[in-house]
Amino acid sequence: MTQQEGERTPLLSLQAITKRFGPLIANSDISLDLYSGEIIALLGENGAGKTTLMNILFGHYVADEGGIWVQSSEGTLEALEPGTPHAALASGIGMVHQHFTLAENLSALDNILLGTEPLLKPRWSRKAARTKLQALMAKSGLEVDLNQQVSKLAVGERQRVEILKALYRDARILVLDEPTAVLTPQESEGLFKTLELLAANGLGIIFISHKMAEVLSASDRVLVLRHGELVADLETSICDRNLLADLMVGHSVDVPTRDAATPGPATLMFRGVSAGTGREALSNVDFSLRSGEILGLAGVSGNGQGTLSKLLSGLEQPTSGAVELHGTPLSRNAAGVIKQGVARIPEDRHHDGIVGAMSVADNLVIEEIRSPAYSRFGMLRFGEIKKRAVEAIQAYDIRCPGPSARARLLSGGNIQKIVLARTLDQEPQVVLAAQPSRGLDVGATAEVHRRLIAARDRGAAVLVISEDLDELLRICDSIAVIHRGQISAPAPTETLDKQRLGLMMAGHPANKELAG
Amino acid sequence: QADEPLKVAAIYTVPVEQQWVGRIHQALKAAEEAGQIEYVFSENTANTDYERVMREYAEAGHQLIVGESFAVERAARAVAAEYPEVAFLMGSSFGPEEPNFAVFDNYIHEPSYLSGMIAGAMTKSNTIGMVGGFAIPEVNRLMHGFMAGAQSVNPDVKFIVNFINSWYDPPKAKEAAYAMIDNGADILYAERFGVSDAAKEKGIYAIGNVIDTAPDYPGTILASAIWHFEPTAQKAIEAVKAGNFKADNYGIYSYMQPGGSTLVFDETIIPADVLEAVKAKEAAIMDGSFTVEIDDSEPKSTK
Amino acid sequence: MEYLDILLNASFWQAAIRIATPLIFGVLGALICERAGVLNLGIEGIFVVGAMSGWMAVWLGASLWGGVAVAAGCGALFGLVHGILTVPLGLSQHVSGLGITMFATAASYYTYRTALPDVTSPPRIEAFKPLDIPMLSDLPFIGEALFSQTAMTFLALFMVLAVAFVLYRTPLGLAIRAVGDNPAAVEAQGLSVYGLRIGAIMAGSALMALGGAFLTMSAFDAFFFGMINGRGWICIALVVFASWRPGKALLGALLFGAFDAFQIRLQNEVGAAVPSQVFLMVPYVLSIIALVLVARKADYPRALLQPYFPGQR
Amino acid sequence: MIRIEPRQNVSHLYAFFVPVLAAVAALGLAAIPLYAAGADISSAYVSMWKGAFGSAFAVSELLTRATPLILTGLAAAVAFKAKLWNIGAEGQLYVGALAAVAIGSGAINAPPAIMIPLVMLSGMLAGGLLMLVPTLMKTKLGADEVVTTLLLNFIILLFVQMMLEGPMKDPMGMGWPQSEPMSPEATLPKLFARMRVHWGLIIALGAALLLYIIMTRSVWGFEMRALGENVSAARHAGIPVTATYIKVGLISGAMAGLAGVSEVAGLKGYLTSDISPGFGYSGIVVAMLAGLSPIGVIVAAVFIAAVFVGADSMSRAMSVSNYIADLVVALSLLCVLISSVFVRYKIRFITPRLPKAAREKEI
Ligand SMILES: Nc1ncnc2c1ncn2[C@@H]1O[C@H](COP(=O)(O)OP(=O)(O)OP(=O)(O)O)[C@@H](O)[C@H]1O
Ligand SMILES: Nc1ncnc2c1ncn2[C@@H]1O[C@H](COP(=O)(O)OP(=O)(O)OP(=O)(O)O)[C@@H](O)[C@H]1O
Ligand SMILES: [Mg+2]
Ligand SMILES: [Mg+2]
Repeated sequence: MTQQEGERTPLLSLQAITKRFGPLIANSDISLDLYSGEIIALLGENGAGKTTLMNILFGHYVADEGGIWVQSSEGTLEALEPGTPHAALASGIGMVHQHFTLAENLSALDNILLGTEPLLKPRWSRKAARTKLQALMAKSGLEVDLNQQVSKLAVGERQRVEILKALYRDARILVLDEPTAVLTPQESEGLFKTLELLAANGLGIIFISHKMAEVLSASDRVLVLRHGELVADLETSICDRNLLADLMVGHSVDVPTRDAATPGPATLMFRGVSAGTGREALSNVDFSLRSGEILGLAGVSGNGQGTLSKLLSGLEQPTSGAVELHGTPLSRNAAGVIKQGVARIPEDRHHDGIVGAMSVADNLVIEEIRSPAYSRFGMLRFGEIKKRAVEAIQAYDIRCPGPSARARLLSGGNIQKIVLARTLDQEPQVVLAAQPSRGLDVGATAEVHRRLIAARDRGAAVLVISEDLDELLRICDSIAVIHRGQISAPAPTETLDKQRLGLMMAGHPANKELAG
Repeated sequence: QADEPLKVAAIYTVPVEQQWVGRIHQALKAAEEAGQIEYVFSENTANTDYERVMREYAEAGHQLIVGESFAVERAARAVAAEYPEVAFLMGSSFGPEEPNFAVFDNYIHEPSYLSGMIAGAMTKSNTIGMVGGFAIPEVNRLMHGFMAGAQSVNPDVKFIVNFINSWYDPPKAKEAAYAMIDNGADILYAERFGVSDAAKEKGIYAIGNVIDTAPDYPGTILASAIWHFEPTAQKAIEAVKAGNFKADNYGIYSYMQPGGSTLVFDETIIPADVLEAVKAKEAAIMDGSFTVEIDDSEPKSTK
Repeated sequence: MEYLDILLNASFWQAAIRIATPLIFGVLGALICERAGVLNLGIEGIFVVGAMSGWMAVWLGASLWGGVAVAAGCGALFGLVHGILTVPLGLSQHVSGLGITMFATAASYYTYRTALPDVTSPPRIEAFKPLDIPMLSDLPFIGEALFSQTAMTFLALFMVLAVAFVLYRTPLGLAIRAVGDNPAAVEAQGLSVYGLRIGAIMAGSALMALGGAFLTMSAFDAFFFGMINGRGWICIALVVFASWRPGKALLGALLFGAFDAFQIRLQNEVGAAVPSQVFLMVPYVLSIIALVLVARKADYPRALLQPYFPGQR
Repeated sequence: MIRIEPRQNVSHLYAFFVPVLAAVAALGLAAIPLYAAGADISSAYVSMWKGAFGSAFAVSELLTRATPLILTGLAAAVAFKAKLWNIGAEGQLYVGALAAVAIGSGAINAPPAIMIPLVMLSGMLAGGLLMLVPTLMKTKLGADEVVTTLLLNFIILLFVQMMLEGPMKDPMGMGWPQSEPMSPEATLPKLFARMRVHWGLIIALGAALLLYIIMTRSVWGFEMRALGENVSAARHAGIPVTATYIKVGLISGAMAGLAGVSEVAGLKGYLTSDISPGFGYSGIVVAMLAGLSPIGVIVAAVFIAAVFVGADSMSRAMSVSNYIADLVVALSLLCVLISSVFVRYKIRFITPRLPKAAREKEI
């Protein structure tokens, strides 16, 4: 291979990649070069093909057309054997997957060391590995308890383990697929500092994100995918929010606006509620939710939000104290809570929100399946169920092949729309929305926000639990902070800003005046 | 035609390794080798399938069908009634049924009684262990015969009885035997494979049953009550060939007198006086002056 | 004898260990498969294969250890079939396992009967003899209980250590544990999910086959139809009881062996008063109770029963 | 490298012929053991066909054998749909049979119109209640049901033997451990004279139809499916988890119990401890071959029964060991199982090729 004068050799070069899933073209003729020291942001709507492209790079998928070249240690480009993560790893590609690829029963250390030694090696000294990792952690600021079992780690810590996995193998090319989707603002900031440091040391980095702010601040170059095609390759310095949104969606996205609230009486009351165990425990919590108001609950995940959601979902009971809805105790099971008019949007929509193997229509009626609207004498009314599904698909613009499509096949945003449609259409009095826009693209996020505001305007009391402070500041009327099982008094959104909330989330008292 | 071989089919609910079935199989094999019959068989036939197999053999033109109808009594009789031209000779605890359903069973309680006399006389600990498969009449019968024989010469003898609930689990039978030895038994009644092995290993005596295993355990097997199906088979084959097969009870051909069962013993181990008593009793059985009582109830430990 | 006397008797423990030996092989085998994420209900049939093929090899003239190797090899072969069906093809592990049990059992029986059409008294081989280890075998109690076993029992005990060592101390073991927990994690680290799983199933099945071989080459010296008698299924139960740990697997197998040995002795003691079936139930009932008490919070391999298709959502 | 990819649209013709081809391939494979035993291969196949379909008698026999398989297949299909791994149909079959003889062998006297439903109900109740134990142990104590149902099979079989040797022993049974016979009023009539196939078949077909309707058209079925596919989403959506598991367990156990009733009241007439040659375990195989569809269970049960009855009959015609029947059934099962992969997925063998040096042009 000849190298032309004056041109740097890229670290990585994808050439004319095309990938089809049946009739769907997930990637169409995509080429990109990544240079040493460069940070590229990959942008696109849900389902645009970002993860697919990175999976091809890492060898999980095999491209139908095109090829990948990686710079070898001699500085020349060499073809990468397709379809094997092993080859990708060997040529210095490290990947942080969109969905964690960690073995939860194993310790963090074991997860990092997995596959780094020849399998048949009889003796294995892990001391050297530990030392190397300690040094890596110190250098990158990615601290984790190496001996802890992964199932006991918080999501942020798991994310760090994922990155350490790549760094431990001395990756020269680092791919991160939505690494900040589950991180707090502080953690995200730390991560990008680390990435800059790594880039300065010569790594080439590609990261995927739906968050404009971090794309604009952390990347050198932005690539935008739309329906599998690469529609833009721009220097970040010439980009702005609107431009990128336009490029991604193909038209401009209007961000929903929130009028001033007209809060009604307190609907939902927590009176001295304690529940849960361990770090997720709530202790003696008092707070109330008023109708016609969106209350945001900010906090680093693992501070009791999970228990709070479970309480409101009827999946857990308080060990002391009481939760009351309009003065009557909240039901102690999910079905009862639904009947009382509580709409719940679960944090993990794949795990708790939908039954993936069932149809879109089934998932739309699952909470009401026993109501006479959808069943009579114990038998399902298929006509009614289908009618309901067609309506909801229309009203919420759920993109799917049809009411009988399996829910699993839908994109995250569309899955979220199923959950919204089935819960919000029952005119709930209370709406619990946990991380409602996590992993969603700008368009889908705007849609979710619009629906929540509409619910408020209808008079519902809305509780939004989120780690995304931009989201909270945009749609909430007031915001409280949860920390170590305690909930602060809510303050009007207008009086708050990101920094202040960030500090409160880290445990600093709210009233402490901030300098600068 | 008398010299044309008779077409005989046998249906067994267990594999032919099961001692009981093995004796039938051997006798029919011998008849086949002697050119008397053509012999086919199905082994390990599930109860559910038994009736079908009977019909298939009957339809296929077999003239004599041998089997065990113990657990499929009703069905077997119904099939037989539908094929009156076919002779059925079935192991059964019930009576024969006109016109073509003859029955037999292995009545070896007599030699069992004699082997019991030997064991009773030779036990030093006065404890005899008995390991059985399942507590079914044919097993119970010979155990009771054995126990009666032992008690007739040694009223102090105690028995430990253990059923392992399987026909084919020699390792388990062996474990049961070991446990009996731990418990003081110095002679074991080997109703199942595995027991004699434990006896041999621990250097004590065993009593054999149905088949002669003495060559496999030289010096261990004191005596065995052997069943011979040959007289039963011969009678039935002759009757069918002669065209006068009737719904008889062939059980008597398993008795000692017609040679359906015998006692074999190792005279190098057994004291002469004991042998003498046994031989006298044998003679009494043969001439009909002594009858061994038949008891089909489940034997229990007496220790 | 009082009940306590039974327990204090060295020969009781000797019996317990002997009864436990095939279970130790089987439960270790099942444990390896399940650690890699695959339930192997073929175990009952693979026991039969091991029992038949090992015995047959020796009967045809191989040495005892040659027979052990043949048994392990045949077990691994059936493991390979189960592996191909459940791993790359991703078929139901329950059905494939039951299918393997049917297939392996029928193939063994058919082979045996076709090779030995006319046996009524199964041929015997010269089986493994209890070892007589100088000094050790003469120790009081322990000598009789432990050091008078056959070589295969020691092989089983050694296997417990070996499996524990491999699982917890080597990169291979780490990979096996990981692939049963989250195959995607294994693939993301450049290892072959198929290779690891199929390899683990083959190794596990080879161990199961040794459990069968013990019955025909050590506990007894001939092959019988039906002689496995549910021992394989017991191992499936014991794995859960053992919370997928080799040490506890040994404990579980020994406990079951002890229940069984105790049951036999109890039947001898009070046999006349109680139906024999009650004693035979004891090990099973106690296993269920033990399961409820011990294994409630077991950290099971999370990917157990779940097929993995690379590149599919 | 093997890649398995879902097929986009599978034609019905293809979905039908692939398993058929697989069954044919399995029979082809059976030639190996037949050859090893020295049998004439072509006449073996002829007699296999005749044994299964060659006469009204053969068909009646295969339906007789299919009857309990349909019921135990349904037991597994219902439970597995909800991911309640009931491996205990064998034990449930036996308690069902035990209950049937307890009620139907003279304890109660009534006309058949009362006796038959009564016997069926008692068998279903016994099977259902037996399955309730592991179900509750799963939901309340977290005990793995694969293990508990498996172990219960051993316990129940011993219990049945105990009853047959003790309180339920037929005093007229000459000491054999068997129950008293079912009274004529409690006996399921035969469908045709001189044939074994009996009303149990109609009951099994009815049960399959009923379960098909329940599983696909009722709220219960909806809830069971949801539970099976995603417990936590089902719970979150307000589906009563414990109650639904209990329903599933009861129905599943009841189906297996009914298989026991059908065998004693329709076929055998009394109970022994060996009425089932593993119907409970075969039911799992039937259910999975059927893709857990109640209607498919009928087809799968008939298929398995036909292969067994045909091969068993062939073994007699060809004088080869009758263990060949189990071998052919196992081979067929494995082949049809493998074929199901080819129906649902494309299997692509990819040889990873390094990308062509297309790049050189560009630089
Ligand atoms: N294994 C697969 N089989 C079938 N379709 C797939 C597969 N993987 C991805 N797709 C489809 O390809 C398209 C691109 O998916 P991809 O996961 O790459 O999107 P993405 O850009 O990463 O979206 P997101 O922002 O939601 O992560 C989607 O329509 C998706 O449904
Ligand atoms: N993820 C899971 N996978 C498999 N089984 C599960 C899972 N989650 C729960 N189960 C089973 O379901 C049982 C019932 O769960 P749980 O008691 O939490 O349900 P519930 O919603 O409280 O039920 P109910 O509506 O009856 O109160 C659990 O004990 C467990 O055996
Ligand atoms: Mg993605
Ligand atoms: Mg509950």
